[in-house]
Amino acid sequence: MSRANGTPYAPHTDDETAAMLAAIGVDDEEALFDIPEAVAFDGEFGIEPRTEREIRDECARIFGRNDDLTEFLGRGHYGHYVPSVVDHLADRAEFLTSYTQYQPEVSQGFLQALFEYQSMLVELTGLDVANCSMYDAATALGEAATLADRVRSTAGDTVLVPEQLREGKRAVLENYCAGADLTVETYPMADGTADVDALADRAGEDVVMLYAESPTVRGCIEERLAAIGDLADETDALFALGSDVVALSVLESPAAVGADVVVGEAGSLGLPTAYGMGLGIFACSDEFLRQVPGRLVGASEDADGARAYTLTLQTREQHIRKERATSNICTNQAWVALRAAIHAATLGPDGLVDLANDSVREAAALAERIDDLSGAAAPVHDRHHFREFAVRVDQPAEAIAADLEGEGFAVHAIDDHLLQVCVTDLNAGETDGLVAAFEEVL
Amino acid sequence: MSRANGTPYAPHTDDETAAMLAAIGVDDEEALFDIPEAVAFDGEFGIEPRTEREIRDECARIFGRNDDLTEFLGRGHYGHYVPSVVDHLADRAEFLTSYTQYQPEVSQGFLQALFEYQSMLVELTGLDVANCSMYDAATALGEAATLADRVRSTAGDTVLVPEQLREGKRAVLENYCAGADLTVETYPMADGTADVDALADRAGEDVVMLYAESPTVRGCIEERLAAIGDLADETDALFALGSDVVALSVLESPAAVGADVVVGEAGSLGLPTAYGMGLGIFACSDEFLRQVPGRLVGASEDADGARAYTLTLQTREQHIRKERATSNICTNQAWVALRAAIHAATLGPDGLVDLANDSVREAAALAERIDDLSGAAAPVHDRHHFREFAVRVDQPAEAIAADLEGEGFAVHAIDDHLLQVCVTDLNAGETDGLVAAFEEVL
Amino acid sequence: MIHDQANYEREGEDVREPLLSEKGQETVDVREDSPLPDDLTREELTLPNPSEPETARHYTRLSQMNWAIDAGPYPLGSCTMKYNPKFTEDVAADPNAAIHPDRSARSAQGNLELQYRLQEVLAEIGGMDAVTLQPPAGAAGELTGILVAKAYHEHHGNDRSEVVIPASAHGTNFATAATAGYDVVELPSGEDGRVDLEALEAAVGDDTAALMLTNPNTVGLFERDITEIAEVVHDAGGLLYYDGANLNALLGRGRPGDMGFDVMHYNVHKTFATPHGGGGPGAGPVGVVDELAPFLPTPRVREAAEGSGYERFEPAHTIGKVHGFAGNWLVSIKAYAYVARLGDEGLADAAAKAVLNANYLAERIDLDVPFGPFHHEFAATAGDRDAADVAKRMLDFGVHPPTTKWPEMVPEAMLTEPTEIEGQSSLDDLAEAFNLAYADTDEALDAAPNRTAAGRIDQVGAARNPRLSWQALDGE
Amino acid sequence: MIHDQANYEREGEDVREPLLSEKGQETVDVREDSPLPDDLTREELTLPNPSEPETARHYTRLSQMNWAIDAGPYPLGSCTMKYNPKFTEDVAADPNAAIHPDRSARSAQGNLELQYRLQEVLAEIGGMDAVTLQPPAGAAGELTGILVAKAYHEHHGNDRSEVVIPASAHGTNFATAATAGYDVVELPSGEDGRVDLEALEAAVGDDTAALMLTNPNTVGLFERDITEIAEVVHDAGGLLYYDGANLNALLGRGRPGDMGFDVMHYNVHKTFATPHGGGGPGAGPVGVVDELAPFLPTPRVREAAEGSGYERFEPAHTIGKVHGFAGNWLVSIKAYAYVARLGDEGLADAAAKAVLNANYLAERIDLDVPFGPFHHEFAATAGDRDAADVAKRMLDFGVHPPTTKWPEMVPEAMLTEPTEIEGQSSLDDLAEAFNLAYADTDEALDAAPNRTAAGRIDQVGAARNPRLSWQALDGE
Ligand SMILES: Cc1ncc(COP(=O)(O)O)c(C=O)c1O
Ligand SMILES: Cc1ncc(COP(=O)(O)O)c(C=O)c1O
Repeated sequence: MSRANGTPYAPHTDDETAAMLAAIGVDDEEALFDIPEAVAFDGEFGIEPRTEREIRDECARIFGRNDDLTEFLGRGHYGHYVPSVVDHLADRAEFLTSYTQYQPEVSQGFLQALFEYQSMLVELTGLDVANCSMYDAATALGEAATLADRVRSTAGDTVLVPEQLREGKRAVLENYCAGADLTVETYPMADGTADVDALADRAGEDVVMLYAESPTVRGCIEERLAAIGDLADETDALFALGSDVVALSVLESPAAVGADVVVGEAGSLGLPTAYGMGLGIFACSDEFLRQVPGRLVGASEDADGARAYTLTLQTREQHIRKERATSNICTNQAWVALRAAIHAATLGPDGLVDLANDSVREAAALAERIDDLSGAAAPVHDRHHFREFAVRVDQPAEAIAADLEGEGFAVHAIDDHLLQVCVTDLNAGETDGLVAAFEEVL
Repeated sequence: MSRANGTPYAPHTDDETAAMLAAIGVDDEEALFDIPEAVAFDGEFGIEPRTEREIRDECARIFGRNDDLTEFLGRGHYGHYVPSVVDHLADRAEFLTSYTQYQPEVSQGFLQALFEYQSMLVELTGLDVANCSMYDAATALGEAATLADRVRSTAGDTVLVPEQLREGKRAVLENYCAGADLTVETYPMADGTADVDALADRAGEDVVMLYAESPTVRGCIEERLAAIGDLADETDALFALGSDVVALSVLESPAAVGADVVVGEAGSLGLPTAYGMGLGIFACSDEFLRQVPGRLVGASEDADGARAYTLTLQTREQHIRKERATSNICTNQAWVALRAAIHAATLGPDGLVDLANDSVREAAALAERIDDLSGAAAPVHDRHHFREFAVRVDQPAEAIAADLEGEGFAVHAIDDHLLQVCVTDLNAGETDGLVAAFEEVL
Repeated sequence: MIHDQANYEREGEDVREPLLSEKGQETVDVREDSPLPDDLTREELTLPNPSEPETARHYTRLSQMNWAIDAGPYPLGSCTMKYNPKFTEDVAADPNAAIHPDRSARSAQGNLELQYRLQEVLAEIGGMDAVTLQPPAGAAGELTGILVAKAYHEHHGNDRSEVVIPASAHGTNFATAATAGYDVVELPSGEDGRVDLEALEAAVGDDTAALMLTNPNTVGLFERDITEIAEVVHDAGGLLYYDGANLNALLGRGRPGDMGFDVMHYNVHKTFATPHGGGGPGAGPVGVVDELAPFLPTPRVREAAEGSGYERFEPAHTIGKVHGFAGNWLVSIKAYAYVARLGDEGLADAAAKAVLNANYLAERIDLDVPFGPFHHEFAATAGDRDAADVAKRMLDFGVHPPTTKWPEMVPEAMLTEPTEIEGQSSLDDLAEAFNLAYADTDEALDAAPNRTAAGRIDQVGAARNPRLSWQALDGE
Repeated sequence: MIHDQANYEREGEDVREPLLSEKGQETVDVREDSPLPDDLTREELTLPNPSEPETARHYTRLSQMNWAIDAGPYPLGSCTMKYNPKFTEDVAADPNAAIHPDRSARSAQGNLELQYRLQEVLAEIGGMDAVTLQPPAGAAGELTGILVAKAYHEHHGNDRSEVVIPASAHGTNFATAATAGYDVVELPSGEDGRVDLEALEAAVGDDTAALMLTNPNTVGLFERDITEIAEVVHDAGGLLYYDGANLNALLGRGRPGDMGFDVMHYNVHKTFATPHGGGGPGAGPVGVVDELAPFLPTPRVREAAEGSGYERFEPAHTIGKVHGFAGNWLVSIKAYAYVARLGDEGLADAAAKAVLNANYLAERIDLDVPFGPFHHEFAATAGDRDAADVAKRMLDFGVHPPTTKWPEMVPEAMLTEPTEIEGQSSLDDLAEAFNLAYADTDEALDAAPNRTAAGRIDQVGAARNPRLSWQALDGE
């Protein structure tokens, strides 16, 4: 009972292969392929198979080529300490190696976990409905725009976003808007948050969606969200609010400031720093229930009358509604949502609020220390900050950032003389080093 | 619903604690302790609680103080590459966080896994019975001696072991023998294996157990096991053979050479290099079934007539037979046995035999290269070697070993001018470096 | 085989494992300790606060109430549920790979190198010239590809408004075309289950931006006329998009690039065995021919000047971005590790065994399979039985049923894709489950499943009275 | 609660998940490729050769057919089944700790430091002066401790032949004393379930090497006369051995050293929450007072001359070794991490909650508890029911039953130790399971369990006709 060379992940012994071919009535596997010769491939990819151990070594070598820097980076992607229990539970094969829950009777576990995730987001946003994930904050924003396009019967086609917005997020939004014939325009910022007066001038019938963020990309907590919401309301534009799952635990409830939709990032819970991999939040009010993109888990009953969970309202989705679906999304970030939910459960509301409060306190404290250095001023904006803040430097920002890298620290250079610095529980213990490095290079 | 400071692993909220105390009818937990004041402790241990993350950092720092050496160490503890799947499966909480299978109906999974482990050992040893683990090779040897004491009615009380035996193994054996009033004596070795002629002279009625190893502690494959077995037979001594789970896959079957008991190490499968942590093999012939130490899993039927597994022959064990038990062992190495079984399954007989053959080939090849160097001769013994071999050096062995350590390599210094070098799949890729280092320091 | 799924039930209360919220919540006064002024904060936050042992037990129990590929066969057609090699998890967990996406290229050479290497092997496997790893799933890859096609047409002054899609295509194809702003032209299936060339010629024209096709198609049939199809589309000035969901059947035997496809996505959570995770994360890298490379999302990764490693660059006419950062990075790592493990031989063998398995299983079941010769999957028909009911009954026999009622061209379809990872005995288990369920009484089918954690679930009720959070259950 | 355990069954064949051997074995011709001469090798080797997907599925299914602390309550009396914090696994998996035991001390400073630190905290917690980490389990710790006592006596020219052990003690105490070559003197329990001082005085004498005691004892009662007990034994020249299995009740409230114990083992897989692993690996470090320190196993670890780290040393009159190397190292690491996580407060709280839980649960059940006041565990009596049957029935209610029929001083004992990790609601679940089972009909008890993977198993038959390997099943 031996196996020919081939994929190590097929169990067929040579005898079994022979028996199976005989049962089908062909001589070899080739006979089962119906590929015309003209398009058949008989070349080689040139990929040498390697052993598991070789690949582990190879990848360890490759990743070892990343410099060992202490990162003070944020701007939409945040690392917090992920408790070990998150890995251990989420890695259970029944979660990790399952598919979408098309047969709910045999998938109650994952469905309940996603239902719980949705519920946590409902609490954090104050809105009625949260889906069980989008890819990331950027695509969630794009989906919000297409939802606005469907639900708002304003004459216009403008999606109004802050002038300061992460470049990548804006670029993704543009791609979702293009297909819906929407145009992305910006409103001015004043000191890191929306210039609400200028926004009031700009708002109008052409606006189908007004988007604001808190914290903003500069880490500033928006102070006049309710006023922004009112502006949206006045012209019947959808008010979409962008935020972050940790920030939401302490900031004004989106529902309270009139948000129709909340998008943003929830991967700051559950995921390690992952090169930008994320977990998109999408929550909205009941009103838009039939227009929500993505998957929804609902409660129902089984044949015995016991509570059971199932994917629901699937007629919104591409596999049923096809080109009239609310989104093309199919595979989403379910397992990441599971991780975020476990992380949130592990923290509890206490731990989550502590984490958020520390994000405010640590940023303020670090800004103050940097401000004390000559050649730097921080925070640049006279606002409350969450995790991160801008720093004005006398010398060119790029040069300072490069010098800091030489000292072992990574920060953002966001403009000619502007840096941005992000502090979380992961690097809070390294601020002395960063301040010293700043002193060195300024 | 909050929790007072205390263990993070108790779920009690303050309210629950209060409700539970009320149900019992006491005011506080103190009231439940019945410890006379004279012996009560009201001091402090002085152990600061730390967070999970702090402890991970602390231990990483501590372990970082181990030098980063490439180890060519063996002599009873061997590291092989453990496939990732072993960790992932053995770490499943249902295995890792379960207790001994006192309720077999709800423990079929672990019982079957142990039954399979026993079966693999039966195949590898050729003997009828294998238990589901001892602590390690040394304690297994000790248990073999006490079994010999129980089953052999020879007049004598001598346990005869090779003169060259790992010191730790001998020391453990002495401790088991002392209680049974057995005396450990040695027989001479000739060129790394038993001096069978001298042994023939020494053997006699006083010998209750004759112990031989293959491979020996010097890595030599014993060539006259059957002759040694015959010597044991002649005086009705128990013939105990020590070996290693990987070596057993290719070496003469212990049953074929007349072994009554096989002890040794199985942790060379399933465990990483673990500072000597092991998995003791204990196998024997049917004859001694009621005298086996440790746990045994047997097949039986359940109420529906389906095959089921259960711990069996428990009347041998301490919890039933108390001071007349076959051993005092209770908690053993079940989870390590599970790991070894998964590893063996992953390798299959092909992979296991390949690993063993490589252990012979790599050792021979490395010895040859070291032999080519001036100032060193290897292998010292004119024998076939398994994984490891002795090297004679002109200079003091301790000094050479220390110098090699300076070059980043660890080897054993086993005598004034003798080193020992062990090569497995883990370090086989580093032999160039070792040879170069030898050249440097010789 | 018979499988009883684990279940933890509270009888009187008619619930299984209670919700985390039912196990206890805590309300925190947010303002009490807040460094922020009251008008910026919420008053309170109410969430579950289980201790770690409770959390562990909760999710362990939930997991036991969930089917998975590691529990048994999961032959969902079009989904390619392969075994996910464990070591790829360890590779992806390397802390050195866990860096921020805004790292300078100089300080992120390791990640750039892995991205580059994966781009290269994917290009090779698909017969494409350039690859982006940014799209975070198959559908996102489709959108990327169609946006690239659109940008290409626009760049050449071509305003095309239609995307042609076979009726049997996956829903994401239609939805993607719409999301990109195209009108969808649905192509009826030919009688043999393949694209009908005449219908295609009729459908394609000046307005055709692209034809989206998967090959083998969704019933596993190779589009034999692919060369002619490509000609028709190309002649009309359109582009050919390859939906990579079925690439597993082609590995080492055919490359979309060689068949005339201009742009494709790879579905790495299918073909390259990265775990589906209960619905993601996946990854949908997109490959294109040279002419389309300048339109790919930014940034891409290339080798820098000799000896200086790797660098990011912006393609000349980039469509911008389709993900906020670099896509689902952890998934990319796992895909790389998988491809490296198999190599040329292993990849070709995966396709061979996948096709062998599908054909063997089809041979073993009593249901009809209307179309052929199929490759890695087949659509059996449940005939006058309800495919969904047959599927529910199959759950009692220790297997997951196939995809049901899709594609529509097969009545009561049971679209089955065992993949290469099932051996003969588990295929026999699957066949037995098919046959027992198919032959069972109407009553048995109605009452199924019986051995799963939950009995048959009222899905109509769930949609009619949506309760989507524990807040919505309150007071029930 | 009701719990259906997962089950994978092949009906006709009357087996659950087949054995690996039944899934397929391979026979390898060992000599074909061997670098060794034929007379040194076996001819062939026959073992299962599953592919990785099959292996993963096999063990995943087996695991699902196994109860565990992460699935639910596991209140085995005397076993201290705590939650095993997950992070300790990660700490133990540090590759830097994975070194060979024969490393020079200079190159193994990290491991030596952790060993030293763990020795120190254990000494502090037990009120002992010196600790060895070498014993690989509790029973091995007992043997170490008794051998140390023996060596001590011999060193002082005292040849003593007896070890005194209360009847209620754990079987390992008796077996250990015998293994060490002592005669066992069994001490009947006093009427209050504790040591009877008069009986002790009668039992102890010139031949007494040691008294082995656990405190609280095996029904959870604190030996209030411990000072007097120590006096009696010490006056006779004997030593006092503390069996650490029940230390969880004392943490921060009493230390064996302060009570007059001379030597003790710590059962870290109980008290310090390292996973039991289905029956090990555990660890049984031994602590002693100063006079006994020279007899501890070799090597021990101490701080070296100032600033030069840690070193190994051989105690002056060492008993030698009780494990081939340094014991179960990975377990030591986890224990260290656990103790560090809890600290003083957490350890004391663990004891408090463990005792609270036992008392609360006892209050909630309908069974009598003859002795008290108990601490972390209690022995209820099933009265005229068979404790083993009641236990089997409890399995149907989503909990693991307690230890049954031990200790013998309580008729039909159900020795119950919930530990601190159960909350009120799971204690209520446990109580309900107790009460439902206890009140159930004889028929129901006989027929139980019904919801586990296997029904009631014939244990007598297993022992009468031992089949201990798949080889033994062949031809059945
Ligand atoms: C044929 C086909 N195309 C596209 C997709 C969409 O891929 P994804 O789920 O990764 O977005 C699927 C997924 O099931 C598919 O089967
Ligand atoms: C009271 C008591 N003493 C000793 C032991 C033996 O400990 P171990 O199983 O770790 O060898 C136990 C284990 O159950 C016990 O409960």
